[in-house]
Amino acid sequence: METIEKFRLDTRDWLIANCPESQRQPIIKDQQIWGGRRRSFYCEDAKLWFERMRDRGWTAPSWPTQYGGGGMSSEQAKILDQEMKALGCRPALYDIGLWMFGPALLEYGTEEQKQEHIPKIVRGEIRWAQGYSEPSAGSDLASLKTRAEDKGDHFLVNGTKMWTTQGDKSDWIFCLVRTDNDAPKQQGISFLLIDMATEGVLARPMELINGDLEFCQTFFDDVKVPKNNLVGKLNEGWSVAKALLKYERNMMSIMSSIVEKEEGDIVAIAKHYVGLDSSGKLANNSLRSQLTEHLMRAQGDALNALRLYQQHKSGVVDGGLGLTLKYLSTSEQQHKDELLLAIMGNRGLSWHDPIFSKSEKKTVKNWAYNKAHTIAGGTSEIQLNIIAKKALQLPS
Amino acid sequence: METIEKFRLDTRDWLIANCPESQRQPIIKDQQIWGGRRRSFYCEDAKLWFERMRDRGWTAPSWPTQYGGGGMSSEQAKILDQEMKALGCRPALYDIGLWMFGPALLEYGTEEQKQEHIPKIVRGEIRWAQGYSEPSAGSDLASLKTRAEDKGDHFLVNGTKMWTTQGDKSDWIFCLVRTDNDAPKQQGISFLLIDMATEGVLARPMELINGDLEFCQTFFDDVKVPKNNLVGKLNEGWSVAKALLKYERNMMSIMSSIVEKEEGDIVAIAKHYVGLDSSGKLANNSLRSQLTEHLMRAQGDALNALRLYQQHKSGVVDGGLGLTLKYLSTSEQQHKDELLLAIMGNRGLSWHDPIFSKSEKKTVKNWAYNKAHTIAGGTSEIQLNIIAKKALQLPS
Amino acid sequence: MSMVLNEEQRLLQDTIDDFLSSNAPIEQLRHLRDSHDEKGYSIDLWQQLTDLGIPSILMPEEFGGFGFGFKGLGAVMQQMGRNLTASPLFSTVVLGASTIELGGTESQQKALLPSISAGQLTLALAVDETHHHQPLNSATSLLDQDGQLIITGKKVFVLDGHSADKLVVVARSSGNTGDPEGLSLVLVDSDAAGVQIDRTKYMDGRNAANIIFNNVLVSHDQVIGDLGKARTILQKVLDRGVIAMSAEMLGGCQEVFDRTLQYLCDREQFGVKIGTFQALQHRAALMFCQIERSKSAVLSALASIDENSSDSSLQASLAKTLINDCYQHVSNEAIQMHGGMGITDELDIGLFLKRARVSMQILGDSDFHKNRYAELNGY
Amino acid sequence: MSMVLNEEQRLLQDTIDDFLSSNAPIEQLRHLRDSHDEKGYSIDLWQQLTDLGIPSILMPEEFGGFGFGFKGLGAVMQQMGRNLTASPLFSTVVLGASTIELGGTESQQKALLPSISAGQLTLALAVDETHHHQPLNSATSLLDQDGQLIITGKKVFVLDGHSADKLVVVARSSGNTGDPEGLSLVLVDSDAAGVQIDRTKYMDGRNAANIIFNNVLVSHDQVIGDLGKARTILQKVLDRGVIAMSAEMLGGCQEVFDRTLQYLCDREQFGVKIGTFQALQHRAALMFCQIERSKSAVLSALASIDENSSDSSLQASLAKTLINDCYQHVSNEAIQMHGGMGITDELDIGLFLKRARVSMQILGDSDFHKNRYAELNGY
Repeated sequence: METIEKFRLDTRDWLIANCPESQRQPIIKDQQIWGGRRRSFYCEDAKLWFERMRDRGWTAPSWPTQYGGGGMSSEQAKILDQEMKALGCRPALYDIGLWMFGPALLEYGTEEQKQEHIPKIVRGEIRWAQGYSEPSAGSDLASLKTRAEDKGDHFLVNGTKMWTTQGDKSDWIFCLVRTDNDAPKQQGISFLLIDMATEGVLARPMELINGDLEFCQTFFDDVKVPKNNLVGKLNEGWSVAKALLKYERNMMSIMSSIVEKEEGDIVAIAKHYVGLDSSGKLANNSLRSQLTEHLMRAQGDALNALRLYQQHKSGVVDGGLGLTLKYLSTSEQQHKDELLLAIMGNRGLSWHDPIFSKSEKKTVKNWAYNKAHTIAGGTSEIQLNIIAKKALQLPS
Repeated sequence: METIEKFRLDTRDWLIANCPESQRQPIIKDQQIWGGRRRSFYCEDAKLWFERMRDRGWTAPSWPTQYGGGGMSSEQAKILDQEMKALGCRPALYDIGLWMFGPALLEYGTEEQKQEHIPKIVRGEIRWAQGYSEPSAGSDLASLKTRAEDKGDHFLVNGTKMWTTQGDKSDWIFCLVRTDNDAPKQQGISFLLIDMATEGVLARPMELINGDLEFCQTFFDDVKVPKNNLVGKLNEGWSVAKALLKYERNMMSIMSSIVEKEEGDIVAIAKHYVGLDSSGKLANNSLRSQLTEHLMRAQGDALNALRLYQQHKSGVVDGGLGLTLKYLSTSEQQHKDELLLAIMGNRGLSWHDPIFSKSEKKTVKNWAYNKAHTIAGGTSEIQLNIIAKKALQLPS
Repeated sequence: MSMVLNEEQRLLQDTIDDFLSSNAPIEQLRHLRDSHDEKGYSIDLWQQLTDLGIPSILMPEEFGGFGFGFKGLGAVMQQMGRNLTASPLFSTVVLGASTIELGGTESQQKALLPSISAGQLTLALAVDETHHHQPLNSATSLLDQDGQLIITGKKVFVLDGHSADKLVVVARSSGNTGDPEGLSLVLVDSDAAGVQIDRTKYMDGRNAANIIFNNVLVSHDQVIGDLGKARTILQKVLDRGVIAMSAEMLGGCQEVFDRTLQYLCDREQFGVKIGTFQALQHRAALMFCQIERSKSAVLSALASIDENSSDSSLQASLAKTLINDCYQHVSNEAIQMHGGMGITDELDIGLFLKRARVSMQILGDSDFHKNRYAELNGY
Repeated sequence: MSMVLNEEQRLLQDTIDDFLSSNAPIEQLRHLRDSHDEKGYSIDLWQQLTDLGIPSILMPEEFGGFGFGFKGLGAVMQQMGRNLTASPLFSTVVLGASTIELGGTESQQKALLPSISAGQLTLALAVDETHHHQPLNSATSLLDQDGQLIITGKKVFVLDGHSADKLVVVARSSGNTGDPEGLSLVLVDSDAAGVQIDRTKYMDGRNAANIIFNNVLVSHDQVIGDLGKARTILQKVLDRGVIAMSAEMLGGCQEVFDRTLQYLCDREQFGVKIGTFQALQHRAALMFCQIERSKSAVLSALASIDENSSDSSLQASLAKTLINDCYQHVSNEAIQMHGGMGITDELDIGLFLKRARVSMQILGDSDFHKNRYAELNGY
């Protein structure tokens, strides 16, 4: 106990001494440091902070030191996280490899693969992307068609991946590819690592309905991939992918905690755009009522999440509750977005022109972007199917 | 044209001379005259009016005179209807036989069957019930199990029918029965007429959730039915039933036009129970908003019906519109009922005790009864299936 | 707010579950309804529940309470909701005893709480004067004439007011209709001179009463708390009532949902179980999501009473609104999914439908609570 | 109200359908958007539409009109909604020309209507002053100084205000904000001294402008109708606008629905067309029901203008509310049913989503129209 307390104090001292003041401000999106070959730093402080953290392996605090990690116990890593949050230190490095692929590779990779890839992730030298979805494989992921043919000394990969987050800024991609066309569809899939600098790989940004370009379509045209880039066994990539899922969920929660929340308090927004009447009520009764309904549902959702947390703590978990959370929260976010537009009227119809404030533009862009919430990560329809089957035991 | 005008004037004169004043008041449910062996008249005037109409065959104005009908052309029958409505004459006789079974028997029955049954319908001597649904055959009517075994000189009927309207007050019942267990399910069904006075028939009223007893469960226990009571060919009852459907729709519209509408104008009701504020708005803003939404949807539904009518008149009918009407109107009625309860608060929670007004009790009873609207006559789910397939051509 | 039950509360829940399903199944409600029972609840059952200590569930230990807390009460109310149990628990204990416990003098508490614990005294709270719940709109007057208090006015839809031994009357000694100040809580014997009680049967088999107070004389020691200063106590009592009723509704809602799921698994049409139809599966899943959300709100509100939280009013309005809307939706869907059988009295589904509508009105419909929630949030 | 088109109107609809799908497909809107086109519509297209006589569609025959009536216009608007066609039709003809036709003197009509018919004059209606439509809240002042009129104030979100040749300005010569009386309609040249126009690009590629009037001098013959008495004309013009916009929205809503149905028939997942999933089938059927209901309201409202019905305002509010809510719902469902592809700009679905939101605000959102409907119904 004493050593843990000492660890906490030492950590705190080091952070205070080493984290520049500018790196202790709330993070904004443009200032996130993502790794990779095209890595850049918007200022000296960010670079300094990144390098100091990297050199201790604290970009990946709980990974083994032999691969460049911090070598901490999970308790220690938690303390580092708490201390960083308490001091307001920004994360030193953002990367899908750090959150999702790295942990899976530590579990499933060969020693050779770990030695090649893990240190580069810790040191922010390689930026990773995920290659799962395809144009014709959305909810039905296992129907993917990108194929890797065994050519003796290498695989020859052909196909198209969708929704490669920042694919044009990434260096390597971990992919699900079909290696057996005749097997039942989940069984002919392998998990393959591909250097995106290889000839025949092209990542083209797709414009979203809100003008953003963060996702790419990634084309593979006769791409030669060394055979030792296979993770796990041939045709058993589906189980690697399933195992990786748990890290994906962690990542989702990290991502949502670092997302900028610019919209602010919706009650304050409503008062600003709609005004109060002489009795202190929101001047538009219908919006007042819609606002209340939203707040109540959102509060109910927050209590749902809290209850699940309490259940886990108490060890008595009832099966169904957890399954409702994604459906409820993503639907409610969309209700909220539509309500924000209604509240803002004509001021909620654009992300162009200086006539609109920064937060107005952001709100409208988010409204459009958040339409993806009920689609990505398992559509609402899939969620309802799962609830019907797993929680309600309805027949199929 | 002249003779038609003359017919109108003669008809009008006759009605004025023969319809007692008391029979020219808006009908209320308890004063409807239903025929049958247990026929009764609540007053002398009603009896007189019934007998005068019956003796001219005007209870069934367009049926052939040889079976006791009025022998009118459809144009003449329409004029009689118009004149009766103009003068406010009550219908002289209510009967499912008159509206639905009779027309079908005239089309599909043998001469012998017509001669036996039609005059008794016209004269209100026999009251008919419908025996289609069964406990396990609801939306899936063709899965009915009541069976009629061929015993040489008669059928032996066993099974249970549901939703026999006023079955305990009816004399004969037209039934769908299974006569071939091995055929595909719609093909082993026959259309059979059964005298409910036969040994082994028992009609037991089922209480509804609003306390009403209008529907019966009808049990058939080794009931012997003469073979000439079969309408149409053996195992071809499904086509008779389908043909009868069109008359059922007519009946539904007759029924809905003679139903008592006691709830009155919902705007007036809202003003009464909720009151107006100083600016003349309904004092409860949320109810005001819900009321508006209901009125708008209801007005949209009314316009839908009008548009369909105009399409039929113009000869350019677009397929889908008509399919939406039942779903929309029955759902909206239920929205309205729930809104009425919300408006009435604690006064909308009972049909007991003199503390509640007649219209309050009626409103609450209707609220409960109208839950059947989205179930009877093709559930809402079936309606949506039909729209998806017929109007939207979605694949199956 | 801890929404998880502790060991004792879980045990209580199981005990009540077993007890009610064997001693007070829905058949009992049907019997009370069809026999036009005078009280509208089974005296035997109330005595058995008393033997189990249920009326003391909220009371301090000095008055025989067990310390199960409000979450314990919530567990009991949920089971009563599942079994559609009619009993004086809500009116007598949640509303009545709470008033005395929170606002009564020591002598009032000693005089009344033990009789309640013993199942020998029933109470009813007479608050509303119109068909919509508006507690501050009380106009029933409380006049002080030379030390003698006189109540005049009319209360409507007083839950269990037809059978209660004593009434807790909200009356106004100053201020105008709508003022939060100037209200008092007064204990009046049901058979006192000038009290006229007309029973009102609801469609769910439960009962209320319209009550006229015609110059009813009461003494100062019948007043609970300070004269004209009932605001805070009344608010707390009503919040307790709202939350306890929400718990009952949650139980009813879950039960009618469970029965519907069972029906979807049993009923065949077109050669398959109707539970295989994806459209029905999704609607069932949507109901489940809504129920879970309402459940969290109800459990949190129950905990807020135990934890003496400052936002109990907010939580009460949240819980009641969510469960009102949820029970309404689920009971309608239950009827629809049961098809024709759902609208017959042979199944119990309609009983839940009717109980849903009655309980939606008790101590405030969704409009009332949404409005209050907005006001408490300052907009 | 006859909701069925006559022979001529049907022919017009078919003609416009053919014309727009070949001359103004959605590609054109993309091009205007991505090239940041100065006008925000294609001048060529407007000239071609002029050649077809579209700007004269509502005009009396003496000014080159064809007598297709408002139902004819509605048919055109629907097709424009289907093709997301940007054009001056709405601002210049439905709002602008209507104002002159309904309220202008003979000399104003002769001076202006022929140029509109010839496609040589564009107009915009400057009415709103805040981000929510509230036409009576105009505070922009119209002062009479010794026979010289002066406009001072600010208008916001003036549709097509960035490109119009002349503005029809709603200004107040008496009364306070909110008064229905005291408003005037004044024609102002866009390049008049003191007029400052700031273009506003909406997310759907269309445009509006914030406009400041800084002591703008106008003469009496620029006033349309009587000074201070614009109420009736303004109301009629706005009702026409509301109904015409509803027709455009109906077209857009039908188009995005049709595309979604097609996708349900084409897209395969889990080895079957996703249109076979009953949950999606029912949601599609629900949308169809809602669209048909909205369509009836829109068609009836269009007819009410042709039939000079006294309840056009009521019908306008009904139509706009139903189609607002319908287009919102259907465009959201369209995105959801298209899955990931729906949120990319590669498909057109998102363009309908954005057009839906912009048009929902034009001349009043659902709250505005529900409130008006209630007021017109006296509660």
